[in-house]
Amino acid sequence: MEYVIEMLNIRKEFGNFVANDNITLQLEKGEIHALLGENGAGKSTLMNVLFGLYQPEGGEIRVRGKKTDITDPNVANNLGIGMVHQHFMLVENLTVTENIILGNEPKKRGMLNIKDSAKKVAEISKLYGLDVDPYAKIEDISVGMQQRVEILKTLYRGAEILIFDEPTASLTPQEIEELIGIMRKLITEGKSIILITHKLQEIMDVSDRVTVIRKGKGIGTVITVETNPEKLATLMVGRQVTFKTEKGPSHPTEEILHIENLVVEDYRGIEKVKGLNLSVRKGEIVGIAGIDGNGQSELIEAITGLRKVKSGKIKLNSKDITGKHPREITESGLGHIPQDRHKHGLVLDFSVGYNAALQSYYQKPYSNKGIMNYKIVAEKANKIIQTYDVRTQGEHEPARALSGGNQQKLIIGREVDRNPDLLIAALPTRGLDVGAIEFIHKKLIEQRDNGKAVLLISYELDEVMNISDRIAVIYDGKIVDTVSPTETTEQQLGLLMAGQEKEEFVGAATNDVVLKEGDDRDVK
Amino acid sequence: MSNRVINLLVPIISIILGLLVGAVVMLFSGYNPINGYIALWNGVFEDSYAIGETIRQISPYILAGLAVAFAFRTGLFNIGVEGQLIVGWFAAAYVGVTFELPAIIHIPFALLAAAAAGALWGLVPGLLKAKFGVHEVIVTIMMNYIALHSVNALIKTVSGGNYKTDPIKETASLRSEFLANLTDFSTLHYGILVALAMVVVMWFILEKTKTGFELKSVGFNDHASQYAGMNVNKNIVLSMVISGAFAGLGGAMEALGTFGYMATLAGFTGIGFDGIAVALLGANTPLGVIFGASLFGSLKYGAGNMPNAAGIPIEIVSIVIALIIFFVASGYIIRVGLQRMNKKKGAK
Amino acid sequence: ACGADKGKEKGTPSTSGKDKAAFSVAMVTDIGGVDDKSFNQSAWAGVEKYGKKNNLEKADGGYDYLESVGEADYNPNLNKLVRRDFDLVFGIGHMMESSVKEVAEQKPDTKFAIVDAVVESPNVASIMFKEQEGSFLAGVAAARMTKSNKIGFVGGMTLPVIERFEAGFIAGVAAVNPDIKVDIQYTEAFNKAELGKAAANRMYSSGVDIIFHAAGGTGNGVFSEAKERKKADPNAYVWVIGVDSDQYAEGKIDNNNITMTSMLKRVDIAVENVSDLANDDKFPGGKTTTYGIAEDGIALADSHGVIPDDILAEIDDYSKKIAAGEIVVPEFPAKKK
Amino acid sequence: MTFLEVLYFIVPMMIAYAAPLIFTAIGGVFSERSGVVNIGLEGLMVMGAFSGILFNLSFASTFGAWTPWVSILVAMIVSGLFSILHAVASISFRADQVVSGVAINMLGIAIALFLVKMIFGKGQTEFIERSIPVLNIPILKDIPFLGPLLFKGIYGSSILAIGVAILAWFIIYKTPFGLRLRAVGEHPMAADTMGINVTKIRYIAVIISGGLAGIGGAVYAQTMAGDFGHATINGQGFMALAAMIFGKWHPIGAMGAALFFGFAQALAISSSGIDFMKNVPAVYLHILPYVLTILALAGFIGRANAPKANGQPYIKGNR
Ligand SMILES: Nc1ncnc2c1ncn2[C@@H]1O[C@H](COP(=O)(O)OP(=O)(O)OP(=O)(O)O)[C@@H](O)[C@H]1O
Ligand SMILES: Nc1ncnc2c1ncn2[C@@H]1O[C@H](COP(=O)(O)OP(=O)(O)OP(=O)(O)O)[C@@H](O)[C@H]1O
Ligand SMILES: [Mg+2]
Ligand SMILES: [Mg+2]
Repeated sequence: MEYVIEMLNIRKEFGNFVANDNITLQLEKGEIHALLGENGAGKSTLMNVLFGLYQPEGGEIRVRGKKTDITDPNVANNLGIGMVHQHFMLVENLTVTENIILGNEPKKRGMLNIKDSAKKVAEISKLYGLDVDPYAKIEDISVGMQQRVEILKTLYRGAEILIFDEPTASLTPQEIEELIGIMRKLITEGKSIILITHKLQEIMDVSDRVTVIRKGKGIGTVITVETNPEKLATLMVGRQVTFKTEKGPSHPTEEILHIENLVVEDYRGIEKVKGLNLSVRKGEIVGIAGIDGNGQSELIEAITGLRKVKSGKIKLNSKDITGKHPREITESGLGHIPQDRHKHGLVLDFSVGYNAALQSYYQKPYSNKGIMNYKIVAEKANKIIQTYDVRTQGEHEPARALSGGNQQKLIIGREVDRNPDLLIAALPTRGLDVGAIEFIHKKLIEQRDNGKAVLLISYELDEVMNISDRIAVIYDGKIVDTVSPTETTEQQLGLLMAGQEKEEFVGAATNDVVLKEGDDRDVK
Repeated sequence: MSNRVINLLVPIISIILGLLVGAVVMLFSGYNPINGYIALWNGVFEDSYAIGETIRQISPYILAGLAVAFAFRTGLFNIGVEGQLIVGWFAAAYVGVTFELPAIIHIPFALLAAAAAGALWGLVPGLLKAKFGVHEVIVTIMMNYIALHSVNALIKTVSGGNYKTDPIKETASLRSEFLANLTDFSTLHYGILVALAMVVVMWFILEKTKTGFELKSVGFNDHASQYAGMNVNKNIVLSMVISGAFAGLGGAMEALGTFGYMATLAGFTGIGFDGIAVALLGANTPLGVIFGASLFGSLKYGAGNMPNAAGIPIEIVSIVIALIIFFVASGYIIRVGLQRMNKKKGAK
Repeated sequence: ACGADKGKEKGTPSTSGKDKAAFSVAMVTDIGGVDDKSFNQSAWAGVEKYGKKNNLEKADGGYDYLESVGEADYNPNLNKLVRRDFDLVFGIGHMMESSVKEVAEQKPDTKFAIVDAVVESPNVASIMFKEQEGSFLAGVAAARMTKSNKIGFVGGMTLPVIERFEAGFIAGVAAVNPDIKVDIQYTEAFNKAELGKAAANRMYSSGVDIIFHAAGGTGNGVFSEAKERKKADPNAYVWVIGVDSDQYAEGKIDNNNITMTSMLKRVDIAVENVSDLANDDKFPGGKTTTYGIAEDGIALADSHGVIPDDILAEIDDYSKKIAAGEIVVPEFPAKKK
Repeated sequence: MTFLEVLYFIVPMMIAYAAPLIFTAIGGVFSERSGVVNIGLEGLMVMGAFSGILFNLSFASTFGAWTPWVSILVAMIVSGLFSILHAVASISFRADQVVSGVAINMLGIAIALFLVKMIFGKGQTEFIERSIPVLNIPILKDIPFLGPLLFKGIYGSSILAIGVAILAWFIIYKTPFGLRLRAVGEHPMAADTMGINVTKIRYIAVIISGGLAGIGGAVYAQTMAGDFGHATINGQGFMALAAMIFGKWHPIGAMGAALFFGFAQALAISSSGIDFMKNVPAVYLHILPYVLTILALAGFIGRANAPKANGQPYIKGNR
């Protein structure tokens, strides 16, 4: 078989830390090759080496059989290697077209030829079924569309070898479907793909072979059809991983969160939450299922006091918290795992210890009469580090240096530790490996079993189905239905999320159960 | 070499490099660098008088540096230290001239007035930033000019048309016979103690208080801070106010110590702008500011000796100072060099 | 070590031989620097002249100067010169008033002199100028030369010195023709040419044809504006009256010159004079010596033929009357508000 | 003065005052759009003013009427070269860009004054004889109202300034270089992955800023001051910085802001000729331009966002 890319015995060091230690990856022409490993295993590093962003300390790279030094991304581009980075490499205030042509701009008499470029972008996107608006600004478009722009960037340059670094982490299931379709189409065009993802099912679905790395070392390459998710997980983590999180039945008691006719506008003044009703009780996990952009963010921000409520009422612990200051709401018993952990969850330049105190620093015993007690802060931080298995060099390390998974564990530790009556968890496992996901799910269920409530917002149906005791489906700013995860299929849920009335597709039986289980007030 | 040693070596090497390049400049313009540097050294350390004057020069630099550094730690760039210092100078002088009080009350009162005036001058850009999102750099630049013209007018008003205020009352003065005798009649005054006390205050606020935690948090990530229930706008205003208060006290050094009055200013004092360099030389930490101010103040004061003792134009000294700042700022490249050397040694 | 020691080696013998050798003299400039083409430069010329006259060297024991970079340098600079054993130390400029006062009290054995301010200490000689007298003559010249009967005055900052210029100028104009309007504008800056230019522009545009400036670097803008007008129209009737030193060179444009004359303030003469007095043991300590027309401290510069002889004669007439005390020129502008 | 007279006075004055700021502020736009903070504009202007005057004095007889223009060119080159220091420190050596800028300011004035002393033996230069001429633009100047307002007695350099603003707009928004510049200042790593040489773009941008600030300094010196000394450039660089931010890092915006400053200054100076402002105490007039600016910012300009990567050295592979 012909290898388009061979990375042989690659070694990459950061200071004294070896991120890639003797890793070999061979990419066949026309295959989708998955690269699997825990958070921080060194996948992105390896790909950045291939793309010329990092120079390896050892090993060699062969492109189409020829030994090549990829000294910078330009070289990679010229070799037909394109990369869709884990964190998007898009200039937010430029348009789609501008982002795509950047560095390789068509000119007309020395001027940018935006018109023709946009036309070409439109052509390529049509060719591959990628729906984008060439003139839209990046900051105005959805994450899914941004993802497609990233892909277009590589295709525009005629990339034959595409690297996708966790492309599905922040996509909705629908968008993931689309993306998989696109990848398949690219393969039929004769292109080759390296795909990094933590979602084993995706690997099983689309890849031909899988290379597994663990803690910087290559474990080996397996053929997808000869393996299964359990085996892959074991290879990757080095131990058995449970997939279906074990949980007993829920025992909901009194209502903790009550939302009535809530209306919220987004930053542009467009109504995003349009008369929403929702109720969450102690001792249950309510999952909010919905397609991105149906008002989830605005709903969370309204509950947590970060966004003005236009009308309606929010009650927490039977206390009216509508329009209250975030801190007052937090003190009324709310915990919050924000969806953007870098922007909202952590102060990256603060130490792990400071971050652990970010929500409670102003209270006793962390501070007293305006004076901080950093000894107690450190003690608390160390407790969280231990209890939540945050892998860090210590509470003094800046949060920036933690891997995403560990950053997330830190946030969850901080929030759960405050023992809130209601925990809002927004996309709590985005981008995490299966081990970390397992851990976080356990913690959420523990919370419930301790008689607390959890409101889970997630775009991953798996997660919502696995964890929730009830699923509230959000569509166009309203909860359109509340269903039981045990008695609903993913397909049904998907249709609800797409805005279809349940009568149109569900049999009577399911419907009855839903109504029994759900809180009547929630259902319109 | 441990990281610690490298951290210590970087500024030292920067200074040496700056002096070396300065020496080359002197050589090329036909001056003897050794004479030059001896003159510089003597200008700072020759006798108690020189040391006294050097310390006197350092005091306002410390306060200006603290002002810039404090704002920086909260993510704000206060170019308005100059203006805040000017209004602080005036306020201290006014209180020093106008009131009859025992020293034990008079001095603190005058200092407080200076701090308050500086704080007020910082409040305006702080409020505008918090309320309207107006960039603080531009407002503080404008506030500098407003301070200059307003204070000049005020001096005339309070002095009955004179170009300077009366001398402050003895009871408000930071000068002392003791210090004067100690340093052979230098203008050294107790302001240095005020400056050092403020270093401790800044350290305390940032490292020990709840407010400091919030200020730093807002400086690093205002979104996360808001999520954590902090009042970002309040912290922006507070930061500018505290920064302005430090700057105002810098003005009090001039009013109550160095000059003992305030005269119409024909232009900016420059201390506020130099404070930017001082703060950044000191990596925006309280202790670092002492280092930055000492370096800056010594060079500036010692430089005065070079034309006279070595016949070297004062501009050359400014060139040397600027070069040192360049090298300290470019510490990264020195660090890289040190680490390379280190590695090579380790490999052997 | 030679750089620092040099001063000392020379310094020691000169102090011991103080009674034989001439009086050593030094000065501290204000922030303008020793070569500011005005004030400090003129003072230095006086010191130099005195030194050369007495065969002194530019060194310790002879004559020297120190430049001040900032106002906080005044004290240390004065002190340094005292410590280098100069017999007489000049502080140049009113800004140095407090510093001279303070250092003079600390060092009662050294003689000091201050220009443009009064310090009442037995070991300080105060030197003042009657700028108003020269400005009066400038006013006479302007009033006689104007065709539009509109004259301008651009001041730097509103300081007593500058107000003396203003007061004298207005009095001079009024002495010739009380109906002439003098347009007065202070820019509150000595270093903003753009403001001087704007002020001049406004004045010339409103019909003013002669502007007297007392505004340092801001005055540069007045010259720029006048020259531009002259360049655009060589027949334009625009003039500037310079200040402190002869600003004829500043007014040159093509083959014309827009400097009508300048009001001279002879700091050099005053400095040399006080040094001589000190050398002759007649140091005017504790006294204020005022230099006006009578003392040759104030004069009008050569007009290079711009002002016709008859007017020059009239100016000379006024000059004599002022010197003789027949005309007393006011020091303060009439209160405006 | 009648209202029209006031206008005829204020508008040309406003433009003349603004021109040096326009050049310099647009220089700042280039630098900061690429992600390099440049508070060294003041020092770069100083170098421009100095070299412009020096060249003008030295070569007036060689170049005749062209002297001021050649001087501007020379100033541009000198300041452009000088700005390389800032570029090396803040781009290659990852220096704190603000500190480096402060050092540039100190260095600029120190070198210029040192050289003045060496060359002229005194604190400032002679006066130039060939200053930038004022033009009356044929035909246009005869347009009623607008003619005397805009086309009579205008400096050639002011026209050049407006031209540069438009050209800068064109370069930044309409050319590949401009696109790269904006990308580099916003998200340098993204630009890097697209094969753009971040370092090169930033160097070019900083050098452009140096060149334009040099022009600004030379224009100021050759229209307003007429000589060079320690106080020739005093704060204009900071005003230009303010204009850049006021104009939201946009060349046309920066020009508008500079013109606004000019307007406020002209208004303050001309107030003694305007009836209702005649009796306003002088100090209010002197602070008027600055107060007006603050009011304008608070009232209707509001929030402005700096380029995202502004002030951060680009380190490959850093997240
Ligand atoms: N720029 C860097 N500097 C220092 N160390 C780094 C850097 N980038 C990565 N590392 C180290 O390399 C290791 C591998 O990081 P990498 O980003 O490749 O992980 P990954 O496998 O992509 O993880 P994830 O699944 O979370 O994306 C990390 O554990 C980290 O310690
Ligand atoms: N600038 C840096 N300096 C040192 N280490 C770094 C740096 N950036 C990243 N790392 C290291 O990289 C490792 C992995 O980081 P990375 O961001 O890839 O994690 P992640 O789990 O993929 O996070 P995310 O889910 O946000 O992508 C961390 O262990 C961290 O130590
Ligand atoms: Mg990764
Ligand atoms: Mg990662």
